[in-house]
Amino acid sequence: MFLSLLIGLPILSALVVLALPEGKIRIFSFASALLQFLFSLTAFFNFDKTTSALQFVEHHQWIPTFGISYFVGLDGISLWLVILTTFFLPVVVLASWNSISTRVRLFHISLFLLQSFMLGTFLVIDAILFYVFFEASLIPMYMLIGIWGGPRRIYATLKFFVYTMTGSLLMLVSIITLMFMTNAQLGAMSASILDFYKLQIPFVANEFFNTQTLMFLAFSFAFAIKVPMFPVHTWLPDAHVEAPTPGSVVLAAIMLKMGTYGFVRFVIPIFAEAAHYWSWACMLLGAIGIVYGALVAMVQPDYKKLVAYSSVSHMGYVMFGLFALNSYGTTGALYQMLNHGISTGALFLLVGFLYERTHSREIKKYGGLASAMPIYTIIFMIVTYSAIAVPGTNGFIGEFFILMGGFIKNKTLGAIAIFGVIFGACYMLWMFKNIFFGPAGELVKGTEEGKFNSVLKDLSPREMVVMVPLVVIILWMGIFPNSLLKWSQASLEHLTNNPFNYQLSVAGENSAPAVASLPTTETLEK
Amino acid sequence: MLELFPLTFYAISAAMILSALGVILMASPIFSALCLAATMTLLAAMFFMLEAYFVAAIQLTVYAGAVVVLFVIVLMIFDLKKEKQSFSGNWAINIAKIGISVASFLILAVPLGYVLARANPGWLQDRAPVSKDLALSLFGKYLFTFEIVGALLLVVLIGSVTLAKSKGGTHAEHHE
Amino acid sequence: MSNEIILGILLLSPILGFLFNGFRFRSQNNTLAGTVATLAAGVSFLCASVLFFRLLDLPKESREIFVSYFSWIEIGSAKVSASFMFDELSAVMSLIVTGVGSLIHLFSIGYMAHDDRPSKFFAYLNLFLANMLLLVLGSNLLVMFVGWEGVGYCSYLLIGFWFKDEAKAAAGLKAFITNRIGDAGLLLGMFALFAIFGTFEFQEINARMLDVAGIPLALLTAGTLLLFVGATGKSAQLPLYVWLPDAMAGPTPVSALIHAATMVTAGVYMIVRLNPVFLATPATMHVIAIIGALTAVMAATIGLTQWDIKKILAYSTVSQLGYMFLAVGVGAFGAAIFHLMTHAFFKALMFLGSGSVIHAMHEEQDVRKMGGLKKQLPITHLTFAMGWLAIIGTPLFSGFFSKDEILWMSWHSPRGHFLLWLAGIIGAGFTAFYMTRLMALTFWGKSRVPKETHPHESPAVMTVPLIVLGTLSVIGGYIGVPHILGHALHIPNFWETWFERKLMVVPGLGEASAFEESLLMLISIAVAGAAATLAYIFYIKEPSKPQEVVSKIKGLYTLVYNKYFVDEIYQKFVINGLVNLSKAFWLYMDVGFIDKMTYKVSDFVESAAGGLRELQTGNMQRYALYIVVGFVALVSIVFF
Amino acid sequence: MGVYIQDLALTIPMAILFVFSLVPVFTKVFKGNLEAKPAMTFVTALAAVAITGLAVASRSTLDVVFAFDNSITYGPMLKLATSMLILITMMTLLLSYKHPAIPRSQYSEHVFLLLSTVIGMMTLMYANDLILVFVGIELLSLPLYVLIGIGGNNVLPKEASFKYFILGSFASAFLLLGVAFIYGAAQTTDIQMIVEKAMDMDQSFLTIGVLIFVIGLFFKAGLVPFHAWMPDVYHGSPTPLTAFMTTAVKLVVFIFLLQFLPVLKLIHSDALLIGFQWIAILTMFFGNLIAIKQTNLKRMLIYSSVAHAGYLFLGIIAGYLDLDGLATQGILYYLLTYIFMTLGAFAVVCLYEKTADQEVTLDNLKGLAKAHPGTAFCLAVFLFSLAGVPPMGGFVAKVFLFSSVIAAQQFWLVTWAVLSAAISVFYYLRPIVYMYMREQEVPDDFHQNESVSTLATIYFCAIMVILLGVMAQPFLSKIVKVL
Amino acid sequence: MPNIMNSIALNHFIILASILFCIGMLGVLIRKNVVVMLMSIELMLNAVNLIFVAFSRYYGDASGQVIVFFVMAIAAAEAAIGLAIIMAVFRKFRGVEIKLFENLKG
Repeated sequence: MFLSLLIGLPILSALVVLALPEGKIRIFSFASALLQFLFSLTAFFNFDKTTSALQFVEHHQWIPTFGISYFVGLDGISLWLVILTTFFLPVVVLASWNSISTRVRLFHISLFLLQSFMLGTFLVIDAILFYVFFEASLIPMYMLIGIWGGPRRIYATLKFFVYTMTGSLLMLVSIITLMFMTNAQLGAMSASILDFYKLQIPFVANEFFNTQTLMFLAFSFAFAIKVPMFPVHTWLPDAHVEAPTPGSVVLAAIMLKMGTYGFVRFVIPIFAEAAHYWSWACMLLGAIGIVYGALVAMVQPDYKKLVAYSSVSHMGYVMFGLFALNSYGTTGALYQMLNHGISTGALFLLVGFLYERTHSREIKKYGGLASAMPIYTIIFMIVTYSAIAVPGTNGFIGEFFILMGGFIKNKTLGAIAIFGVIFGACYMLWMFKNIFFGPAGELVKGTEEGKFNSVLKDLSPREMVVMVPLVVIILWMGIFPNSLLKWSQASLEHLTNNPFNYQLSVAGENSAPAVASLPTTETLEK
Repeated sequence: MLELFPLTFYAISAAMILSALGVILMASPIFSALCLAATMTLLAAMFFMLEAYFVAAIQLTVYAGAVVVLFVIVLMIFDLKKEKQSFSGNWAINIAKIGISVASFLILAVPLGYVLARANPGWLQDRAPVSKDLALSLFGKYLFTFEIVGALLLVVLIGSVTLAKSKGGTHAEHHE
Repeated sequence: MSNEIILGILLLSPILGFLFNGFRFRSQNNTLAGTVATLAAGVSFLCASVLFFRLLDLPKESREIFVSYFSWIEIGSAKVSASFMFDELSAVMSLIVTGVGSLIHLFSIGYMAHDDRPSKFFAYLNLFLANMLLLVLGSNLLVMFVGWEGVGYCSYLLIGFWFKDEAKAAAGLKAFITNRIGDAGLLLGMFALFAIFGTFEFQEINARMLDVAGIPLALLTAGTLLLFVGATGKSAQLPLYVWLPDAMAGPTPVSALIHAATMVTAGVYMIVRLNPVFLATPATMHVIAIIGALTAVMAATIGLTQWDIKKILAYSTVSQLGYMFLAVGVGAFGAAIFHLMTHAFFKALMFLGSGSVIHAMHEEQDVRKMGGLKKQLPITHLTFAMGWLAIIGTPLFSGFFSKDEILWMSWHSPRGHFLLWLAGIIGAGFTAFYMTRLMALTFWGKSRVPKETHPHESPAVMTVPLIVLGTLSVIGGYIGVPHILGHALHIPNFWETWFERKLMVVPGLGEASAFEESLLMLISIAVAGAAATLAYIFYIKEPSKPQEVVSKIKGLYTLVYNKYFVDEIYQKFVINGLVNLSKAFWLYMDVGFIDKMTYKVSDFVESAAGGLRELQTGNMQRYALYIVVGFVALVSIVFF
Repeated sequence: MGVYIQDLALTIPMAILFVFSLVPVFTKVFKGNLEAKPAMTFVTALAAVAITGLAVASRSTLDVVFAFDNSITYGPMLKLATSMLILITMMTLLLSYKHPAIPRSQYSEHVFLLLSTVIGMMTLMYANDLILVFVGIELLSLPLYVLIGIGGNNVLPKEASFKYFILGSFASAFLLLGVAFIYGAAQTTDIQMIVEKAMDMDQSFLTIGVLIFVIGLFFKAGLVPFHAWMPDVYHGSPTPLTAFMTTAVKLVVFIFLLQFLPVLKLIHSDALLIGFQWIAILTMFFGNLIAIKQTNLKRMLIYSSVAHAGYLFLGIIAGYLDLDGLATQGILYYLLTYIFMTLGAFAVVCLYEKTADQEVTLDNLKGLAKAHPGTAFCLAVFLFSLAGVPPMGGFVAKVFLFSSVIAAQQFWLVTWAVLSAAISVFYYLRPIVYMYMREQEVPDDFHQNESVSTLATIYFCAIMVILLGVMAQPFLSKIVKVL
Repeated sequence: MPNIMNSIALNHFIILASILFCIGMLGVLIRKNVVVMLMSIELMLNAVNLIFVAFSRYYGDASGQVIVFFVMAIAAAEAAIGLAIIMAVFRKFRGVEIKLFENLKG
């Protein structure tokens, strides 16, 4: 029941919000979100970190005719993503306290629904249901951007929706094809990923048009858009710039992870041969994403857009690490997913706080903010350090191992990707310098003279409550990464140690996999 | 008699094609209607030749009689003058339309003509169905269809009346 | 107390100081902040000393204190602990860091007395100290890297301490990013080492190098070269030295601590730490030696022409760091560390001295507006002079011993070369010249001080560190007296025995010839003396002479005065190039191509929709035509 | 041969419907051409449909049976289809009651004609005889021509009616020509018999007959290029009728196509497959592309229904490739979902038509989410479902339908299908943008008419669409059972 | 009466019917006057009738003629409804030219 409750509680909260009087919505939402977060933390009490098997499994038939079931489970890979998701809900509710003033009810309902769908995406083991959650999460996000967004929100939101939806349609076709393959190979139709892992999917190296490669591409395309990987990243800056702060935060912190999670959960284990064969291409795109995102971020005049492009760069790291296909890269990538969630989430929050005060996103207009808002500056600094992977912050652990894994896998690409370290520092610190340092800029001066209708007050207690946990987490994750990694270790090692015969079992069920040891390496040799 | 058949057939065919062309080419709708009557009458003759006497009779009464008369009446209500231009569209489109019609004729006739020329002669029956067979079929095998057609006629009856009484028209007239 | 606890205090004390001052960063109580920070640094120094003496007590074979606090990261076979190693090398380094550091903290209390954010300054200073300790004490590459980057961002913060000045903030940015370029190389080097050795632990790597069989030398060479790239960034070598002169924008104690005594020597430390690895890759060693020699000479030439007191010292630092790398490159690791130490003493001293001068001159840094300060600032002058004597290699002063060792080794070592020695000698000559010039312009001669400025000697908090460092600059060299002198005077070379176990010797190093050594020593003394005399003549006796010389070699002078236009070249070709490239990426790739493709697709869809819509004319005969066309098409497809 | 009582029993629902449908008209006649209270007529009609539904439901059907000398057939699948048809009729009645475009003075005739159409549809579905197909289609169409013609004062319904009539007759001439050829080839018009006698028939003669015959059906289904009438006619019709036609006509045509599959399969031709693929692809793209350009919500939905016919046709192709079970299952589920989402969407249009000739444009939807959150939400549900976004029913339906195509190894076809679905997202989102994201611009003159029945239909459809998405299995089991 | 089929092959009838059908079709496609279009449709139906009757004779099977019977009934019904619609339309549009009916498009 635990996981179902995790998915169900937000929906329940949404229903309650529907009935509450306008004035009590925020309080209730915050309380509910906080409770959900605490509730999700109880996973740690029962989670067995020694096994790679799925835990807290619930398996109910949904559409048995097609072998589609409500099948949820938690393992070391999804555990932290789930916690990340539940963690951000109270943060976002709190952060939106003042900034969202219209249609509060609809806003919170959207948030809760989004929460539920995102959790579903991370928790379900059934491919069709995964697709359901994966796509359904677009709707509330679409609303969040479209209703509470900036002036070009409709353009951005359409781009976002159409891009991501288009990308995933071919994945649906592939999923259905896989389901028929289970029918042919395992004797019964099933949409469970566990059964997909058992499949023998024909693969021919050196040939483009073969079943596995095509399906690999279909899946990869869907997830690559979500990640977003170069060159299908252009929806992201637009969406981020136009999205309201809570939308940006959730989009960056969690939704993008759905793409990379898809790679870990689906692409790499199911299409192992193709993933290994094409890993160079994915790594190359990842590396290009890293460098390209950083370079483009460097010349952005709009700080939110800059942060958005930094997302492209950071998610490039994740892709780069994942397709290194060794334990360093994979673990680093998982860690980087969390890092990116925390630090980019924090960046968007900070950027949002600033925007609320000044209503301007032009870097040029700032300058000398450090003396006006010192605490804000300090927090921004720490988050910046996290974003540029200074050791001692979480970013370092992720980036270091990603780059190491990548370098070990492919020296040339590793050398390309390393430029991200340099350019990353360039754009972040360049922005930092121009906003906070130097003589007081147009906005700071103007505010001091009372020219603009804005108040450059330092962070309010509410905002401090939002930011301090994030800062603590940034430092904690940088200094004690093992405290997080040990929970995922078994799962990740299982993933990297069994590249061609990855199987996942369900905790408590000691039944051997139905098709135990398929001679998978033979297909490679063919 | 045997050699009369082809002669009659071709004569009637030619006349039918001509009168059919008349339907669509005559500038005045009234003449079109008359050509239609002629075609139908000729068709009745053709039915007659095919020993479908009952159908031929109905063809004469229902089609050549009632339906055409209906058309003529409607045309007279409209009181249409001879149209300056009987055909719609520009000549290019009309050429295309004629072309496509010829093409449809070809794709209908060519394979069929070829196929039926070598149709199984064993199938050819000497005995033509007579009215009794017709009646047996109509009230046997086609009973349900017959009922539905009956219902359809009722529906058409009520439908026509409804249309005629439809307020929309009078309303508009009132305005004008 | 156990070693763990002492080492823990050693590391944590500055962090606590940082937290104390950091959380009350708004406070303007300079004395409190300074005292706490200095105490924190002092406690660290105390702990380092205690550990040092404990180390002395240990038998020579196992002279090493290894402490592992917790397992930091475990991924696959990469198991990294937060572990620290207090051995011969890190003992020396941590003593320098905490010792000089404490003195500079003390000095800062006086120097920052009038600043409005002293707490913040001391917090940063303590944080820097903590990171520097991580750097020198870490037992593996990763912990070292934490410190490595940590000192980088502290340096960034301190350079840009007066952030309201655009140029100062920009200097910080420049420092950080230049360092990052080096760090990227360092990272790759670490990856390469990990790929070879499967570990980040210094001990294990060095132990593994005892037998080079089975080690891919090509990758190792690449790895060491990349590590050296990291060192060039941090230690301001060609071609990444550009940040250091700009870094003088920070408060002067910072320049003394970070940009002279400690942080910039991290590259030297790292290479010495991994000396067995570097020794196994002669190609890298050659590169290091050449880069070091070139840097030494080039920076010295620039130093000849500068007018800003701190800039002169900065180029001097770059040059001296070049010497250290020259030493490392020829395999004289001991000499490198020796020079590192003496340099820390005298350069910190000179920076602090310059700080005292600047303080006295009310933030004036141009030496042309000084002169004759000897009278007003007697203590500063005296101590500064000690540093001057040390750096130009006056015999029996500390710099003499260390520099001579380097020059000797660059001649004598099998990895050395005549040209390297020559470069060293030329550099030494330049050094003597510009340092004497600095002395002459600042302290001697006639006063050019503007009337409204009334220089006065600094308070005791500032002069005491000067005196201590001055003393060290004088005597610091005696722990490593050269062989010929040592033999003659029966002074044991402590330095060599201390490092015997740690530092490998260049294979094929021959017996030293006493004659050769003393000859070379004499040459270097002669050159330095001549250069110093020349400078004295130029700037005291005949102040018009420099002008004449300059007018004779105008082109060359302009080139050197403008620092060989390196900054401009970087700006034009690297930075502008990158910015333009990025803009091109953004405007032509993202907006102009990818987005445009998307729009092209959507436009195509729209126009296709529009075109198809035209088919719905509303004319029912047209619709009937479609039916017929469809009929003809369908039947034709099937039949033909 | 002969007529048995069992045969008559099969037709009881039709008879009930026919008799009941006559009641209001006859009442009117007996009252001296005085229109009864619409409420009375409405209740009578609802009762008629309900009783018919009961009659259908009460008859347990386990096997496929034939009656009237193989004229008609009936079986579990048809029972399900009939139930769906009755549901549509019920909802149409709810929509048309009080709708301004439905003439109050001729409401009894309206009801009669509507129910006659339903009888025609049932005839079409049950038909096992090709001539009955023709008759059924005529009985389906003729009342519709009239129904459209009497809706509203505007010129548009007249024009729509007339266009429908001309083109419909034109197409049924084709259909009849096909029947004639099939008759010529098979000497019978009985579908069963045709399949049985397939061996000794002339293949090409049969082929051309079947092709021409299905063109007539494609016309009704609105497949490109036989679709062109559809947007105009449906646009001009009163919206409740549009809702009825887009759902019911598609339903019966596709059900009949399923029944007709055995005959289609007699033609073993790759070329035919290619032709069908082209039709499917063209239909999907045509519908989805033109819909992008629409600013009138109703017309946009009509084009979307064209596209959906294309999706449904994919199922027919899968069936043609011998995957009858999966195809039937997919088509039935798709139809079931399609009915609710399309009808629901049109119901929302109905709700905002205050006068007979009012057009609901996208601009009119501005700020709807604030004014009428419930309706706006329902419309959003319908549109998301039509776009195939989970967790709505439209998504699950697409999964089922595409499965059959994938099982038939038609990967490229399904790729085109999803591509066109991607295009469709673009326009389905637009009304939502208008409702939720554009500021309200005083739609004072634009508020919903107070039709409780329409509102009820909307909510019912929305609930069903969501249910079909999240609780698919009960429905699917029902469908699997009838295969 | 002797069997006509013995002297005139079946395909002659079919081709004749095809010609008539296509002429009717052409009429629908090109005529401006909607009443004539309606007549053309009647022509098409009649052509089909000819096919039915021909086959009916050929096979000696009554169903062909029964079908013709139905078709005639329906054609008449269609004509009736069609003319009623045309009347209604005429009242509204004041004309029966095809060009008038292009309000609905796009």
